Amino acid sequence: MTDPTAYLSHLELGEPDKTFLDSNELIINMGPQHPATHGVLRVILKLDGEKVLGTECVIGYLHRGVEKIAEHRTYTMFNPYVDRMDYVAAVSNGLGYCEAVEKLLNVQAPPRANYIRVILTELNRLASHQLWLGTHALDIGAMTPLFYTFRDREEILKIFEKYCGARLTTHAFRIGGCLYETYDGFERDVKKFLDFVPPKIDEYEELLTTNRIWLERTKNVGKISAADCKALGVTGPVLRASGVKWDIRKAQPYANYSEFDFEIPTGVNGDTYDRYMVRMEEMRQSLRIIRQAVERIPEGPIMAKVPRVMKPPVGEIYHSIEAPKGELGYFIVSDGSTQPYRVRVRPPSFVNLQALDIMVRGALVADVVAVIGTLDIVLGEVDR
Amino acid sequence: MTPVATPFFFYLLAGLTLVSGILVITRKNPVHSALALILGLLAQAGLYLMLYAPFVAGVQIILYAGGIMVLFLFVIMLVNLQRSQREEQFNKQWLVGLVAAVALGALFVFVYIKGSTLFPANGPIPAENNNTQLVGELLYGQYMFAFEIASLLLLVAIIGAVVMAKKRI
Amino acid sequence: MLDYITSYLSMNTTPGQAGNVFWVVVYIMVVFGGVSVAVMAMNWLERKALAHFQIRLGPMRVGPHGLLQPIADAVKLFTKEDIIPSEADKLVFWIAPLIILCASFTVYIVIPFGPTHAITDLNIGILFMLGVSSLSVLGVVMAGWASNSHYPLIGSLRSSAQMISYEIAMGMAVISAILMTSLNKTGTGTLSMIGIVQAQQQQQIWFVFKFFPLGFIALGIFAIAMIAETNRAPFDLPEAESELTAGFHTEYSGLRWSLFMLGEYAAMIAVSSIAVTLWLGGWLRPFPNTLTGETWDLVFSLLPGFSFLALAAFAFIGVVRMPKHPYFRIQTIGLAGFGAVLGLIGLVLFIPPVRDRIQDIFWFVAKVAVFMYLYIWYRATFPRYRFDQLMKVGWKVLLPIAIGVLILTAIMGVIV
Amino acid sequence: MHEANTYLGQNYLVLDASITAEALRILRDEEQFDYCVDLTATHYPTREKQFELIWILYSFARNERIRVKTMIADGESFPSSVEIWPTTNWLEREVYDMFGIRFDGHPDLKRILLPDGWKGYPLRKDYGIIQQDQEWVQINLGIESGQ
Repeated sequence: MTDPTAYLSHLELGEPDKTFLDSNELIINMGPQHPATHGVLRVILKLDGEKVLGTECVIGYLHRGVEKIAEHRTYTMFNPYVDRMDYVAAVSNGLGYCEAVEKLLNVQAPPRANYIRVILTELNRLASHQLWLGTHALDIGAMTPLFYTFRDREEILKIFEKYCGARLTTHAFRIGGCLYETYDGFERDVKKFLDFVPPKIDEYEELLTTNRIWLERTKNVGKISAADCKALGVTGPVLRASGVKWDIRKAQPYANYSEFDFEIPTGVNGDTYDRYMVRMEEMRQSLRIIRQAVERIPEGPIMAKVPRVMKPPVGEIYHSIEAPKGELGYFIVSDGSTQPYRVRVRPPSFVNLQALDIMVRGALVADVVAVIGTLDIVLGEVDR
Repeated sequence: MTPVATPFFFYLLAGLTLVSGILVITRKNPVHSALALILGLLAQAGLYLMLYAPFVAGVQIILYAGGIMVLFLFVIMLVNLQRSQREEQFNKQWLVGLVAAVALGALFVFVYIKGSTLFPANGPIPAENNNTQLVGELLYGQYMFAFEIASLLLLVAIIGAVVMAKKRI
Repeated sequence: MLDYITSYLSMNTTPGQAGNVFWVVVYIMVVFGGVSVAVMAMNWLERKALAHFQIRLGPMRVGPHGLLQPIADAVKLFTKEDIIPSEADKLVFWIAPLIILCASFTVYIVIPFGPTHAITDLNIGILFMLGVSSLSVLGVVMAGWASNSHYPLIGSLRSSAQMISYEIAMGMAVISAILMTSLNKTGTGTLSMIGIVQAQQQQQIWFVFKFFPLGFIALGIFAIAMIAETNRAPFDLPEAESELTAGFHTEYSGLRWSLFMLGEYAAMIAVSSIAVTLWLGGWLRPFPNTLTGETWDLVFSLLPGFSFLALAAFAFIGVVRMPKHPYFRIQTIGLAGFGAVLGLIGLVLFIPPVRDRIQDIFWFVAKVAVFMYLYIWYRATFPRYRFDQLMKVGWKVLLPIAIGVLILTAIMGVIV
Repeated sequence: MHEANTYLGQNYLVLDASITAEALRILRDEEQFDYCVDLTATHYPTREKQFELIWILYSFARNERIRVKTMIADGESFPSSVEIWPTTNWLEREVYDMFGIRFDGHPDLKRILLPDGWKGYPLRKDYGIIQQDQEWVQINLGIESGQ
């Protein structure tokens, strides 16, 4: 079916056999200190002039051993750690972890908690996409969208700050529900934000969507087919831009996503431009979900009955959610004690990053930057 | 316009040309050689200016220093320098080269001694402001045929270069 | 001696043509100083304007509204440690920024700020400008090669390919403007910068409107090519910071780096001056032939003074709006002083002998400033081209159009 | 096959190591599990076969997940599944990095998150949480200890 050699990404880094006049094969080290690798990613590029012959990613510069730490913390104590993985979408990480442990404990979060969770998670998805858009545009050379997106992301972070006191690594949810009741005016703030942000999204689109240079830089760049996506396990907007209508929020709904009405945007070509369009549309769909949630949010408790000392029964669970970057999964093995026996995080960025090689082969150096941007990786999550 | 310090500038520019010419053939590093060559070409442009030929000087700067030498550097930078530095600087044809250089030098000396009769020094100096115009008229009038032949030759060279460089057309 | 100095003042020509060494030196000093100040002002303006495009404030700390920021930056850069990489080719590394600087400043010899306000008037003026400004590519190539590092090397390769490619389209556009200068009774054109402006005065039309839209297209091509020539966004591939960190000057720091910047901004002003001279009537004020007469002359000659007074008024409005906190006292005084200086300049410009000599320069600078603002605007708006697309635009779009415009201009010149 | 079961609504298979590789291929080709979500391992030092390898599979067509588990002993290697799902390339490297399980036929099996010369496999239970490769730290970072 698929030829595995097509996906290999190791370079023969020995000295190339150079002839006198044909020695323009270059090995370039991009990163770990580089303005466009979104952190400490190191990509070794093999170039023929400007053309990319192959790449190899060297990762692990930000490895903190999160999975090892989990084995030495109780279930509750490990909760804040997951925020530090994908630090631009900390709320999503927390949601996935809490729901996984709730499943192990056989606890259901109360409806009001679920609504709060959905609102905050979707706000976080929006923030993550905004950050992605700004940095991606900056990589391609458009400076200005970065400041516009950061201005609007600020409003989301303000809501987070008012809700739980933290802006980035929020630790907003607890196992069994939410710790904090919404503050006075939470709904008003969210509704104000819902009215505030759609014109801003149009503004980003105005700067980029029909810009000739933007089109030339993104159309047919970093193409990946749906079959390649599935073979490489690529998920999230990248998969959807290749034409696969698959979103865990619809396919295997978690929290109370099944109660909301929203579309899954898809692309056709699977190029950088489609991924851009998919994410832009996803921002609008998130707003739709938030609007429904904030209008229907019920009264009631926000915390389920959870034992003070959590000792889930022996067993294991895999629970995954649709994080802004793709499928974020938690595989937790419990041995009946207060500490998880093994926590495995299935990070979307890590798996998506594998596709970099086949996406940029034969392209130019500038495309590598564009593709790294469009994959939307966060090195905290890749390296854990 | 009255010239200023003419002998001084002449000897300065001539000296620069000579020194850079020597540097071109003695430098081990090809990039240094190319840079010395650029210096020599610029000094020559200065000499043209002193001969009241500003158009030639301008063309010299644009074409040689700005265009051709940049391409030279371009190629040299891509070439494996370590290997070229290992190679011998003077190859086996140095004897022939020496003979040619001596012959050329003899010619120059001969012209210098006898030249005053061959090239009268007091020929009419064309007015400065229509110098460019004269060049144009000569190029497109009297020497039209030679000019067209030269351009054809260049066209052939361009096509040849494309054919050689491009693997698939 | 004094006679020698004053003798020039009565002449109606440039000091270079008059052969007056004293005034040549004075002009060189003035132009060098003026361009350096303009580069600093441009630096401040770019940061400020770019910031306002991007909903930021830009420099605000050093001096009122960050007015002293360029000076602070200069001091910082001059006192920074000068690092030469150990593997670099020291001599070439050392020379490269100087070449760029020399190339971009030498160009100013022939820029006509007014009919007599040029250091000299070469009869190959435009050729000289193009030639010398193309030399700056040597500095870029040398810097990239001498750094002995991959990013600068790729940056300089890109840069040299780009500059050579766009020079051709640029040259074609320039030639079409030069063709227009020959459309007079004698049928002889000129390459002299002053001559080109005078030709526009004679023909009573800026070349941008000549044979509309031919002149306009030629200016467009030149305006695009000049951005590529000076390596500015959206053609800033040689120093694309998201791909090549900083391109050919990655390994440079401190003073040497600032020389690169100085050269870049000086080159930007220089090529904008070419565009203004060739197509926008150089030093000529708007409508020099239709709005004639005493009153119009007076109105236009008063404009420079009024514009400086307007700037002074802006400064004073800023003074009034400054917070009344002791912390801001020095800033307020500084801004008031700045406004006073601007106002004084404006008043000086009202003195009749001064305003007659100066207003040429004012119009020239105003037109160049429009181009400088466009540079900033492009940078705020456009993403960056990719290398192959850049080459495609240069060779497949601009060059054919430029050749077409050239041929059409020639045909029109014969017909009309 | 040892066990086919459902826990908390999630299906899993526990297979013998000898048939697992083949079973994975069958799951992909015949049961349409065309997306390998994750490959990981768990260390049980007390068991005879210390390592449990876990594949989490998903089928787009059936919208269904399944876990495949198998046991292997310390020092044993396992056939690589890169040819079945190319995505397991990095996942297998990570398992090798963290547990020291070798995969036969993997095109480029080397450490991925930890530096190349690192000694020890951190996610094994006998690897302490503050333990580190002192030698590597001293040589490469020039400091006595990374703590």
